[in-house]
Amino acid sequence: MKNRTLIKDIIIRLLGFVLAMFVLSVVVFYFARLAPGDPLQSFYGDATESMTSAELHAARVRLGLDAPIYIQYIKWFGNALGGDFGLSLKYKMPAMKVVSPLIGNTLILGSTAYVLVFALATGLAIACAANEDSLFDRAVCKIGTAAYYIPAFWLGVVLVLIFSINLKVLPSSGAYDIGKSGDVLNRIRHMILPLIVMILSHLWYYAYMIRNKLLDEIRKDYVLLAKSKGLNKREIIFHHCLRNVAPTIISIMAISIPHVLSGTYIAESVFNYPGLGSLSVESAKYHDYNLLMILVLITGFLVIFSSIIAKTINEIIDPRMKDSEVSAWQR
Amino acid sequence: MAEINSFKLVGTEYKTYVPCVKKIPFCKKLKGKPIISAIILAVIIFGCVFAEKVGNHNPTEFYLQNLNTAPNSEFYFGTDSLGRDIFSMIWYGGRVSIAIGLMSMVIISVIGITYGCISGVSGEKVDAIMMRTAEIGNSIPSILLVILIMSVMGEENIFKISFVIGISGWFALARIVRSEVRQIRNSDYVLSAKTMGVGFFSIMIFHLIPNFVSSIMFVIVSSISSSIAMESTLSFLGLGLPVDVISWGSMLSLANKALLLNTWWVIIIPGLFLMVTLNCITNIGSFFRKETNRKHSNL
Amino acid sequence: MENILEIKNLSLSFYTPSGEIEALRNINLQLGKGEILGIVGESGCGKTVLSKTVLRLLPKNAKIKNGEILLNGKDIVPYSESKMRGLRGSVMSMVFQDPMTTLNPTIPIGKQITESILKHSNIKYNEAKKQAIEMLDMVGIDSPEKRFAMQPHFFSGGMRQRCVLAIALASKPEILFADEPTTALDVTVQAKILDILLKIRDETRISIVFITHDFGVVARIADRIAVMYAGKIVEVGKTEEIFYDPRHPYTWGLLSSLPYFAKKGEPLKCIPGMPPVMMNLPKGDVFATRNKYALDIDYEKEPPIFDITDTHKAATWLLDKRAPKIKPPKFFGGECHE
Amino acid sequence: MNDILSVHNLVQHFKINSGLTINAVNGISFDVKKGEIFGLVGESGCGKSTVAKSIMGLYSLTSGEIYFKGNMISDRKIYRKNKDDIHKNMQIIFQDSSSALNPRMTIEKIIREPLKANNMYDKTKSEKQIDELLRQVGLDVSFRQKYPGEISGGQRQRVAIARSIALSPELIIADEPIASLDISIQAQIINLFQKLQREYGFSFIFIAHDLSIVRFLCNRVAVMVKGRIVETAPTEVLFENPLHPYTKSLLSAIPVPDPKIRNSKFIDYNEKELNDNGILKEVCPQHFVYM
Amino acid sequence: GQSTSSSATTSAPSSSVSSGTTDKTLDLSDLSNTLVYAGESESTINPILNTHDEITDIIFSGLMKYDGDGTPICDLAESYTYDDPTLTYTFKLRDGVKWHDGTPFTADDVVYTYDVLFKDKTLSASITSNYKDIESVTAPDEKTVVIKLKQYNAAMLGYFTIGILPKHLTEGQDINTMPFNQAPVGTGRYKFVKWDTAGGMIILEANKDYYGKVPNIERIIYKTVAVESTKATMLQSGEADLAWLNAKYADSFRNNDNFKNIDFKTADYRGISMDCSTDFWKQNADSIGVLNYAIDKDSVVKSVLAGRGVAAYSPIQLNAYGGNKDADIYSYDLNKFAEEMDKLGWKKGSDGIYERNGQKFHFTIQVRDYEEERVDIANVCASQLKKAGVDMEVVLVSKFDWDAGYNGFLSGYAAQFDPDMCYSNFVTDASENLMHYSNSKVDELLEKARHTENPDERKELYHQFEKVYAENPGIVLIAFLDGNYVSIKGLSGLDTTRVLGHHARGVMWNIEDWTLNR
Ligand SMILES: Nc1ncnc2c1ncn2[C@@H]1O[C@H](COP(=O)(O)OP(=O)(O)OP(=O)(O)O)[C@@H](O)[C@H]1O
Ligand SMILES: Nc1ncnc2c1ncn2[C@@H]1O[C@H](COP(=O)(O)OP(=O)(O)OP(=O)(O)O)[C@@H](O)[C@H]1O
Ligand SMILES: [Mg+2]
Ligand SMILES: [Mg+2]
Repeated sequence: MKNRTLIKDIIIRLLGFVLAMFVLSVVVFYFARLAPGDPLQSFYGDATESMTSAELHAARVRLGLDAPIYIQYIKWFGNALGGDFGLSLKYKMPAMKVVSPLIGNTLILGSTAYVLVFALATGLAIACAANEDSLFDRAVCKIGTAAYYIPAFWLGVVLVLIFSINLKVLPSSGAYDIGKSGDVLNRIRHMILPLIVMILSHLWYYAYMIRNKLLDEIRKDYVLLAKSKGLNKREIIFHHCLRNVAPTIISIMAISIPHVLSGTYIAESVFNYPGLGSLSVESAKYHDYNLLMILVLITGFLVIFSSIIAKTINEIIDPRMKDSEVSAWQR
Repeated sequence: MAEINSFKLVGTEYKTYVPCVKKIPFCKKLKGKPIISAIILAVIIFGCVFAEKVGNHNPTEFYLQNLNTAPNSEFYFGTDSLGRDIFSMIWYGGRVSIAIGLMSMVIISVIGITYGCISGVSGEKVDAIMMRTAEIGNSIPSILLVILIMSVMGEENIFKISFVIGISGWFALARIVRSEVRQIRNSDYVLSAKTMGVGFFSIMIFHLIPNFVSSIMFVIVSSISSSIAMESTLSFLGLGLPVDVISWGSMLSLANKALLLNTWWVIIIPGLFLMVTLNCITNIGSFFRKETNRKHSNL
Repeated sequence: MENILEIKNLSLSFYTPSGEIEALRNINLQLGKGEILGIVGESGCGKTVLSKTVLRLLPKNAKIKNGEILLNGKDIVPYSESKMRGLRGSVMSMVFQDPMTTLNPTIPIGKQITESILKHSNIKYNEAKKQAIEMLDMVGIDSPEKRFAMQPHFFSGGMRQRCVLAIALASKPEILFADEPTTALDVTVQAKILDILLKIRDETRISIVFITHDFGVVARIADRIAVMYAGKIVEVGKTEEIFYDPRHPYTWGLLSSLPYFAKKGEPLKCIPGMPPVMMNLPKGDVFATRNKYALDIDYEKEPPIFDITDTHKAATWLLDKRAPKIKPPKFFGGECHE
Repeated sequence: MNDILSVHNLVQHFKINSGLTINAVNGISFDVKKGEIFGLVGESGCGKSTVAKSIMGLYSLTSGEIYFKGNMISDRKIYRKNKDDIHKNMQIIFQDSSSALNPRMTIEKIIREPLKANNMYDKTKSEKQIDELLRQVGLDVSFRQKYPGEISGGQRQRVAIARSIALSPELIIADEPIASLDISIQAQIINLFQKLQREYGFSFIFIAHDLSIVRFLCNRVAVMVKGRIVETAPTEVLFENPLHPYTKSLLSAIPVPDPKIRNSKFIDYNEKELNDNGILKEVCPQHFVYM
Repeated sequence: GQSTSSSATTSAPSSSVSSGTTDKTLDLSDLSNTLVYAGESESTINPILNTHDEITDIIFSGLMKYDGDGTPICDLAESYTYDDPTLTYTFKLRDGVKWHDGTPFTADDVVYTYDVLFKDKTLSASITSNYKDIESVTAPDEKTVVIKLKQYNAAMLGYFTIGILPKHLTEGQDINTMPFNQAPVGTGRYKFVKWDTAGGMIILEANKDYYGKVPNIERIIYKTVAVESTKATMLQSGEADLAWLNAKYADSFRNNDNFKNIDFKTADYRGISMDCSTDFWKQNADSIGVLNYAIDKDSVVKSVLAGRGVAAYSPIQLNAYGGNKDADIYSYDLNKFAEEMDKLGWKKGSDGIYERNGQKFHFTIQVRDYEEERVDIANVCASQLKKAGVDMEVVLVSKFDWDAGYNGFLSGYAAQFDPDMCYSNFVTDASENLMHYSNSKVDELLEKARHTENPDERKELYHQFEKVYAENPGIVLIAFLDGNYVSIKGLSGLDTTRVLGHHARGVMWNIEDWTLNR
């Protein structure tokens, strides 16, 4: 019985997931095409500037850009089901092929930043919450906010100036040195500056959120009960409070993926780090539809999927989440 | 007081008791309030509003005889590589940036709160659909979303940029509002308002919003900051305002170029202004947050 | 009877931005071993603060201004936080006012109990679990093995309050502070919990400070009663003394407002007005403005504590020799002396 | 027809998810006469508040009928048709005074709201009326500008009462209005209720778990267990001659403020004894017991 | 003749990559003779899609190539003859030329490539229009190619420099989307080894079997960089050895001992091109030229270009055939401007902007945002014009939008080789005449110059063109940019005699002579 509902739940969620991805694809597909501007520019580059309208029309027909959008979508959808996501207009090769070598780079950078941001944020939040209003807490709050508002791109350039140009200790660009694609240490060296930028520009946002959540939590009555049992601060925070904010942290983590990815994009363009970021910005700017679709679907997938996972984990941690209360507003 | 009278039965309210309320000194009242932030912010806003009076040069003028001059008595903050006066630009740019921040904030608040309230009071299904929709919107990285919307909107101006930033930034707020509304929608005062026949929008305005506004205050105030920051990022990516509109964002992207040219004033000054302003706004925002949570820690 | 806990001249204030709140004023109290002391008083009179002070669970803005808290003869006021931690749970524990919020919602009940056991003894987890299940059984939760792994969410209010009780008792403390443990519950559950407390007291000789504002409840459970008003103990005595021979006008007021003593069709008697906010207190007796029997001096000077018997004390000028003789209200058909 | 409200076979189930439905109210029926104080007692969670809220139209009913002044307001259409009448003439007072008043509205705004919502607001007249209402519940005019957080629980409860009588409703449902208050304040509120009922002839449904007050205040009492009414009778009859074992248990649980009676036995009632398909039988005139 | 590997400089330990593109054996441990070039981002490497790209130029070779002066000389062709009466070029191809994959190069490849240029409908006209004068391309034998023209075209020889594609690898495929574009095989000095997208680089290696001089530098790593300033930081942090920078960035390297500044002249000019088909210019075409008086071009050069460039007066000013001083008829003179405007009937309105026939002198130009210098030039010009009373509105776009009705755009063109390169810009309805400029005199002169054989006559015609155009321009020419390359100290051999093209392309024209000494 219990198992059946569990399976049912999972199936419903998966269906919801598929539906969400579908809607996302429709929305982006339409949206991208609504934008004025000529996708052929990506394809022909500057040459479009001198193409006659007949030429342009012929090119459009060839690339299937002349059909009504819904026909284009149906076609795209059919092909996508078969794993063919179409041609990147700018790179003139299958969009999948453009993306696949870069996915690794972005995922490595993004996920490292993601993990570090949340690990550090949680640590910092705990340290601050445990010593609320102490000198440490206040100092961290001030420094944190200040750091958070340093524009990422600006910080990136300053770091390059210091570490790459003046001290010459860290590389300023790229994902790895020439011929060192397999060298982990080398990759790490290249990631240090982008990571610093990403961490600094996200850390405090989340640390502060978690800190406040923790502060709310340590004001709850059960903390007193725990204290009256004779537990010490550390035990209370780690065994009680943290557990209760975990669902919040997990939800925050789930919805923060696009935020962190945005950060990755900026870091990538500052550090000329080959990845999906610059590709995305480019594809949106230059109407490289199929490439854009794939990129949005990738992030959409990550976000929607992780929010489903987060929800499931949270229900295990905190069964209250599952009960939906009936609203008196239904009438 | 004579002892003799002391033991007379006099009963209640014999003497109206006036509590001796101690006057709290003015400086103590201000304690904990972000005064410094407020003052700095006021100065900056004042400067921006009266940019024409404050600035001593035309911010759009290229003083081609004064390229890259360090701060001096004529150009207080120096000039950039095209001879523009940083001091004047700061005030004009601040005006644009702050306007963008405020307008985006208004858009974010209006959409986020309304959407969140509706989703919050709706039943299971509508709520789920509304939240999924927001989630889908949110799953596109904001920069991408802004680029997309912007390319649909065409030519940029301050209003459009604010609109775009606002339109792509309300998801988080809607989520928070929704969960706040869910917490209070079945509270007795809302229910009794309903039973007395108060309409939905009245309930939203008089009952729902005032009761969660303090908990979203921080989000709202910091949305000003993040909108300003977003505009500067867009400028950096070359997607910002038209070139002749100066904003702190566009000045920062100048700074980016100036790094290689060793003109520190072009680099430091706009960044400093931006950071100080954002920090002040945030300080004030977190003050509101703290206000709502006066309880003491149990630890 | 030896006193396990003795509070002497205890005063405590909260320092808030708007001023000093004198939450406790010159409290003197003894608690004997195996005794149940009821503390009654209106909301906000400082009952919770008193028990939290003993356990030192107050927020940072609370300061003990003077006084001693003698636990087994030793003053614990100067104790450090870590020393206090050693006492909490093992020597003293507390049941908090609101059962709905005092349990950690995400941790299974069993774990919350064993945590307390494991903290204060070095037994194995399995042993602790066994004890915890016994505890749950003792406070009257059926099928405790099954309930052991459930989260508080699945429990009703009454059950939760029992779980809190189980947690408080699990580490076998010598003193239990029960802060309105039944106020939020309905009468049947309340009756059950009172029975459990009495049973435990009889079995373990634990001392209990039972806080409530319900005279019916103290009548049932307490050996002695202390009546609090505005941070002060205004009357203390054996249960019988308080019920059959109350001396303080405040006690009279409380008793007379009970519907039990009311006649149908007549309005209930009540104490007029509201309890004061304990900031900027007036001089004299704080209760004076609500006191039908207030004397002139009440508005000028705080009454001292008068001993009526060895065990019965009250702080009212009415007990002074110079005071006019007053006919106190009657509660138990003429049984009221004097 | 002197029933202001009658409830027939009210059933209210809450579907939590596919696996779990909470049967909060399982088919109860009762009538409230004009000018009567009808008591509803029962342990926590037996569905008292749900009944109150269902009557107020805050839930959509699972089944059953509710008649207010002869109109079947459980039907949506009829409810809508009589919406204004219902909003005006049926009011609810909640248990927790701190949550029943919007903490961000001043007292006067709170009391003004029902007037405004029902288009009965008239600047000069209504402002006077607000003063009058405050006076009636024993608060003075200085309270108008205060916020609920600045006044005590008893005062808040009075404000809630003032709000609910602002429209001079015919029926007030008081859902445990005194459970969260001190004894001394309890007495003040009870007196207020009595006075209002006497002076204005409101009908009350008074929900409580404290039987001593019910006995003092109510004309008729119904005892609820697990979403069912198990016994209903005029107050004195019920207290003198409780028939249902649960009622007996309840009565025995009333704490008596007399140390001498402290050892009286509390009768534990096992809810499992309640059979699912009994009916209310009239054992004596007006005295119904569930069997 | 055949050249064997004779790299004189470093005795580089021969890396095991010899032929083919098997990147598994790629050994990049020794980088001492590897040049790292910071370039722009690339999507395809194909001489037909990317005419005159640095990489395509060195991987592929054409029948002809340009020498340092920009005159076409033989490359894949060993020799050629031109038969005037029959308008026929006959190319004798080199012997023993091999594609990088080892397959021999034949005349078939040439015929195939030119066939693609004529026949492939997917190619844009800007590429194919240069070859419109060709009637047929045939290969009588393996080593001979015969190209017959419809009419004489002086620039034709230059157009034969287009790189030749290998027929055996590309035939029958869609030229735009074939995988070959990302793994090209050519006959040029360097061969393609690997496109490392994840590392953001393209790896090329010297072609040891090259028929000409085998380059000294063994390997070139072309890094794809999107942001201009990044190229500068890469140089500074030692991640790149050579890069083209804008004038200001390049200036920051000038006094640094570790770097060399190599400043080329380029034929690349920036100007404000007016779209003459828009209503505003239709009505006010007479008022384009006067704008030149209101723009202080020298100070633009000084400020925006840090002095690295020259003020422009003619589109072919730096071409061997151009540079007629008589065409320099405008000078910066606001009084003169006011006078001329007055003559044209413009009157200043109350807001200080000129008006004529109820119309304000207000027009919009679109500027692509990815090139900092363009944006700056547009802004400075706009502000100067504003002071003079002309309202030029600058709109930043990420790509040009021809349908949005802008009155003009900030353009950049270069005619670095044959002056005929400007034909398509200025002749009425020519393929790259985006400003819809039409001037019968200009049409006539350019048409005539194109078909004139005698260089002196041609020069005269172009000088006339310059003058005629200056009097009635469609572009307000601003400046010619310098090509500012910066390299590490150890790189030598770059030859600045060549005038570079648009975006300073063509720096690698003599790459085989470069040496790297770290
Ligand atoms: N943290 C605090 N800061 C400031 N004042 C406080 C604090 N905690 C309690 N007080 C004040 O101390 C007084 C006593 O509070 P306490 O909670 O002990 O009352 P109580 O007798 O337990 O009332 P109740 O029956 O409502 O629980 C109140 O006036 C309250 O305002
Ligand atoms: N909106 C709701 N959704 C789901 N279950 C509900 C809802 N409201 C009430 N219930 C459930 O219905 C049952 C009856 O609740 P109700 O609040 O009516 O009890 P009550 O008799 O008023 O209790 P109390 O004395 O504690 O107020 C409870 O088990 C409760 O959990
Ligand atoms: Mg308390
Ligand atoms: Mg209830």
